[in-house]
Amino acid sequence: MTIDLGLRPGTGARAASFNEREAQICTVARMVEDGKTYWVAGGGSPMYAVLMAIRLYAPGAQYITEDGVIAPEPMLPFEPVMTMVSSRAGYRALAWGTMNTAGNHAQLGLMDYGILNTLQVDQYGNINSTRTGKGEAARRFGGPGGADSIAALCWRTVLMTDQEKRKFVERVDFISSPGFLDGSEGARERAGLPSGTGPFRVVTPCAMYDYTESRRLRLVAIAPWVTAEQVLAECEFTPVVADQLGTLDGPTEDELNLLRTELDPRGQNTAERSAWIIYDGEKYERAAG
Amino acid sequence: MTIDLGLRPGTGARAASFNEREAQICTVARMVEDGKTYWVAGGGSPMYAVLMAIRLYAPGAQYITEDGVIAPEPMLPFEPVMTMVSSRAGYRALAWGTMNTAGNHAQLGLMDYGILNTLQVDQYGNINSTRTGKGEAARRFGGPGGADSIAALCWRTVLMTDQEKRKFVERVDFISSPGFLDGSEGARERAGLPSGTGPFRVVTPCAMYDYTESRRLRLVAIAPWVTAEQVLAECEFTPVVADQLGTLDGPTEDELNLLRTELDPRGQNTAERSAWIIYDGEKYERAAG
Amino acid sequence: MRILAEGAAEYLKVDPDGFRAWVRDHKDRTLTSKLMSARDAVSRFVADGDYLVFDCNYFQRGPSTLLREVIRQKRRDIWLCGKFSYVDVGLLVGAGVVSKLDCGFFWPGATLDNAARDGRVEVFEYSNVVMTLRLQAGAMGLPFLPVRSFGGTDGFERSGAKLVEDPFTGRPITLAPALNPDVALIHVQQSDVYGNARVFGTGIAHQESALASKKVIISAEEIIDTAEIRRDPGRTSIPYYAVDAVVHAPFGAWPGNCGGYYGSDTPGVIEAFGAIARDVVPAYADKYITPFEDDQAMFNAIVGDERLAKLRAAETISEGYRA
Amino acid sequence: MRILAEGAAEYLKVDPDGFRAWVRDHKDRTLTSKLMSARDAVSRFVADGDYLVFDCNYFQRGPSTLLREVIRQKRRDIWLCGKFSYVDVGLLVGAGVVSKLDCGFFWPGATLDNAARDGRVEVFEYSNVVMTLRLQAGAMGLPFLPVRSFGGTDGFERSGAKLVEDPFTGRPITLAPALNPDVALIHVQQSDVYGNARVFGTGIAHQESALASKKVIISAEEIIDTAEIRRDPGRTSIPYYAVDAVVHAPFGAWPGNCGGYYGSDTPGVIEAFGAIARDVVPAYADKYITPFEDDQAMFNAIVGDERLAKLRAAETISEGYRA
Repeated sequence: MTIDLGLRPGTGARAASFNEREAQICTVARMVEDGKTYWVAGGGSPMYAVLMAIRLYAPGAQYITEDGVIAPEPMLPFEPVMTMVSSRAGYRALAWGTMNTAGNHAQLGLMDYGILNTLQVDQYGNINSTRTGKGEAARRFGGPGGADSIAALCWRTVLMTDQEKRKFVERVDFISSPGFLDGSEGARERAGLPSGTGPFRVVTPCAMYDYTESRRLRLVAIAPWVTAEQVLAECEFTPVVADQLGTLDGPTEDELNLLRTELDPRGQNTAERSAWIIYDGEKYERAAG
Repeated sequence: MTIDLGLRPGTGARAASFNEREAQICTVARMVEDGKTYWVAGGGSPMYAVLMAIRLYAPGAQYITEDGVIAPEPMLPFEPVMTMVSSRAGYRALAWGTMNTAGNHAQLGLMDYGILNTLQVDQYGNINSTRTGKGEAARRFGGPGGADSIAALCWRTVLMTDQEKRKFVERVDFISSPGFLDGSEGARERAGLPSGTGPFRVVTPCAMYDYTESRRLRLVAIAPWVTAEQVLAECEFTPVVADQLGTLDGPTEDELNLLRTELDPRGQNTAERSAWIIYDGEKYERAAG
Repeated sequence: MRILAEGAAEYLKVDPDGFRAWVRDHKDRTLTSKLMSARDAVSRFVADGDYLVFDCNYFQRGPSTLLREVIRQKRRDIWLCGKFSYVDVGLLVGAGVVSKLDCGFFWPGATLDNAARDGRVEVFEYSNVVMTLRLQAGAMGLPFLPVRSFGGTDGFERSGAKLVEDPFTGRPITLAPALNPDVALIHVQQSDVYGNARVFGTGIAHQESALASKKVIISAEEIIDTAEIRRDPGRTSIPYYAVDAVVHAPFGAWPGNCGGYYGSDTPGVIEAFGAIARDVVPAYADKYITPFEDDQAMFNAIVGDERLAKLRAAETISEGYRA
Repeated sequence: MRILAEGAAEYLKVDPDGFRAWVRDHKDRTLTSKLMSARDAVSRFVADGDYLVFDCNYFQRGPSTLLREVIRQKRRDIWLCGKFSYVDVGLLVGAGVVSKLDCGFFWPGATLDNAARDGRVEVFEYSNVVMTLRLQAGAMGLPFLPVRSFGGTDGFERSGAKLVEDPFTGRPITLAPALNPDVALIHVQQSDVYGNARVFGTGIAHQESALASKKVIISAEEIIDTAEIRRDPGRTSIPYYAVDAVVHAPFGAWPGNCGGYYGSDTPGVIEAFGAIARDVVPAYADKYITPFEDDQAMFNAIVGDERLAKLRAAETISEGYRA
């Protein structure tokens, strides 16, 4: 039985070349439900994914950011790093509030989805953005920011992260933002979090995961330029694997055109290091280098 | 030893005739401290007293009302009963908020004084505005409104009420807003109220009270047109009486002129039933009728 | 964190997760016009037995048109939030709409005396600020908020509040239960058809009431374009996704005033006072409410254009109102 | 109301009555000009050992001029509120100002890695919203606020939060301790000389920070007349009686942007990132801060009028900004 991934097909011809970050954004954009509310992490891939969806697929999706922008029509592109508390990002919003506005609206159940970048995720969907390693190898990261609230309060949380062994770990070094915690039934409720909320999907540049009924990460789809073995080799632990894996389509020309010319023309987010993929009309292949 | 009542002298010549409600407002106006903040009950005598003070005595006193008007320069006179959420009452304020604004600012300690009308007060300064009597004699009143918050949260609370036996009772029928509760030391703190707050003065049309160190109501001054006996006859219980009673001056022409021509030209508040007083240049006398 | 004391009265059940589920299933996140008549709005969104909150009051930028419609449609067994109210509580009680009342403040009179004495209305005791704080708790999706007032009063005993030992300071602190009304009636100066609403001037708890309530009816003096809302998002007081119905209601606060739009109608104000002072609300309703299909018909028949024009002219203040 | 779990970390003492007493004794209720230079404001109101909150951040309508002044005056042993921050936490840490840090979010880099590893800075773990909620509790005069997030995280263990049994629902609920900082630094678009301040666009917790803090420094792009404040009281974000100093600071958010006034200075932004990415904050300070008497001197010497004019021209959006 194939799992319904909730992915609409992309519009337009398949693109001939793109990088994996672009592919990841397009995949998330195709998941966005029309007429639903999104609390998107301020800037980067989550915001580009929602903006792409609104333009191409889900014109009635609305988003807020943690500075209390409600349903803007942003003036694109953003100035570098200026994705919140900025006049372009908040342009033609329906309302302007503050961080407590965003927190309260999500706490009330008004936010259907949260979309987040994360540094590290574990088998129960817990998120680390605080610190990794110990002693000389210790690295300090910036903390949860708005992610703790997004992951706790939105009805469904979509994570975006890279498909790398150090990012898919059995147990995160630090739970900055909650997934299913220890994975036991009712663990979130026992921690005071609202019932019915929690992790929904993880999307990497080449794979998609959902969660089993016992709240464990499950690989459900992969990009055509990778094998399941390649993906699983980039997990520190072995996640559950769906009986039948779906296939993630590559980006379309329409999507890439929008992303490259309007959303992120400076390549702030999408030009960063990630593999390039070539599509020859029949198959996808990862380019050398 | 005379108690310092904190009353400034009135400016201008003593008025030749006035009613007791007017006298009460002028007395409270003379108590207003310059440069302090007042949360005034919305409308009626407390507001007129503060407005008079700002015009004549304490130009730097500021007031808020429970709808979140901060430091207005109201357009006078008000329309009948329109003393809150009205454009004249909130005119040229420094900020507009809501009821929770007023509550929060007082809860933070930003309000030096509260001034309140009350239906009934007892020996510990507790306030009843909820109900009196039982059975067929039961009367239902409107509840505390903003008075509970004013009496709990402002540093000092000034009450305005009539000098009537049914209003000065040993124990109020219902504590709508807190005075010193049962009068025991720390009773307010044990009830969760902020420390250092509480009843400060009660001003009637012909008398003024403060509180003893053991938190009991004490008569400290009377108007020249009444005797202490007359005042005490209008208390259900016998309050503490100061060793030496001060004298409350009658209104001045300046005060009455302001009150009658600008603050309350329609006599909404000040023309109500209350005794008329005549001053012949030497002594005050209560007029017949 | 010991419970030191608690009120003994009934209070609307506190259920933040249940409210969240309602919000998930019923609050429309799409930009769909919610414009409808007062009649349709009240018919669809105010049910017998509902807990009802209205913001401001019958005289002060309150939803007077909507309140009259509730009386016109003969709603019954309403549990009413009586904070910062005026004659409205008396009008609704006198019209037989109300069976329970959370009291912050209302204008008293024979209507209330008689209803309380006869046991027709059960009254629970709070204060204005405690009620708006309860709404704030509801609007934050929380089960309660702490408050530094209310403790020690007799109202506390007849409320749903609790006095607990604060686990941070060890000192007593009052907790007020969250309030998530079934329905909120709110009058504003401007709204778009989706319910992005602007309140000018001060207010009581319009934003809290809208976010805290399951069903929200906005009445507005003016319906404005969404493009105008987007031109000045800092002016939006209530976001569309909290709102279920938008009613275009010019003079919707009559006989009260509406800042920047019109002054109050003094004869109309006095007449409403008189109705509850003398417990003759049915006669008031027979004059102003029940014979008419809607408020527009009432204005045409009883108030008249000339008087309404005078009320507009009486409002000489515009600074800070309208955009 | 049992305590089910509690964080084990140090947190700023919760003392609502103590804060009230400070407010009573120190917050000036008179309309007295508080206009002064950034140097005087920081000199008078920021002390070694203070708990310091700044709102927004070094790039996004934040008090960048005031933050530079704090570094210039070599404050030490500051306990910093690091919510919705960016490079500012790194700049202050790298300049030796900070000894403790409540983390919501900051931009990481070698400066923070090294400081954390060497134990020069002790970090307590929260989230952005939990920190703004702590400020809201402080701004409401309360000891704590409940919150539906944060429970179950490892941050909770390293915080001052508590998980208790909600006495209204019987279910677990997190309580976040109130935060009343010693000093708040807030940049706004407009203020009068008394501190009636207007923020346009979105914000983080400017109002909460101002009301919650013992000492408040406002820097403003424009000083406007109080008459203008009174013409539109709905635009006032922060009331004067919460404010201790008002600094006229054009380009006070540089190199960040300030909605309606100027865009961000990309080279200036990148340079600040670079300073903390490579742990060379002293060099950054030697270029932009320490050699100069104040920011005006720095702008004259390093940035120049032409570049500033370009930043102004780059801000083409005015709708919703300015009055």
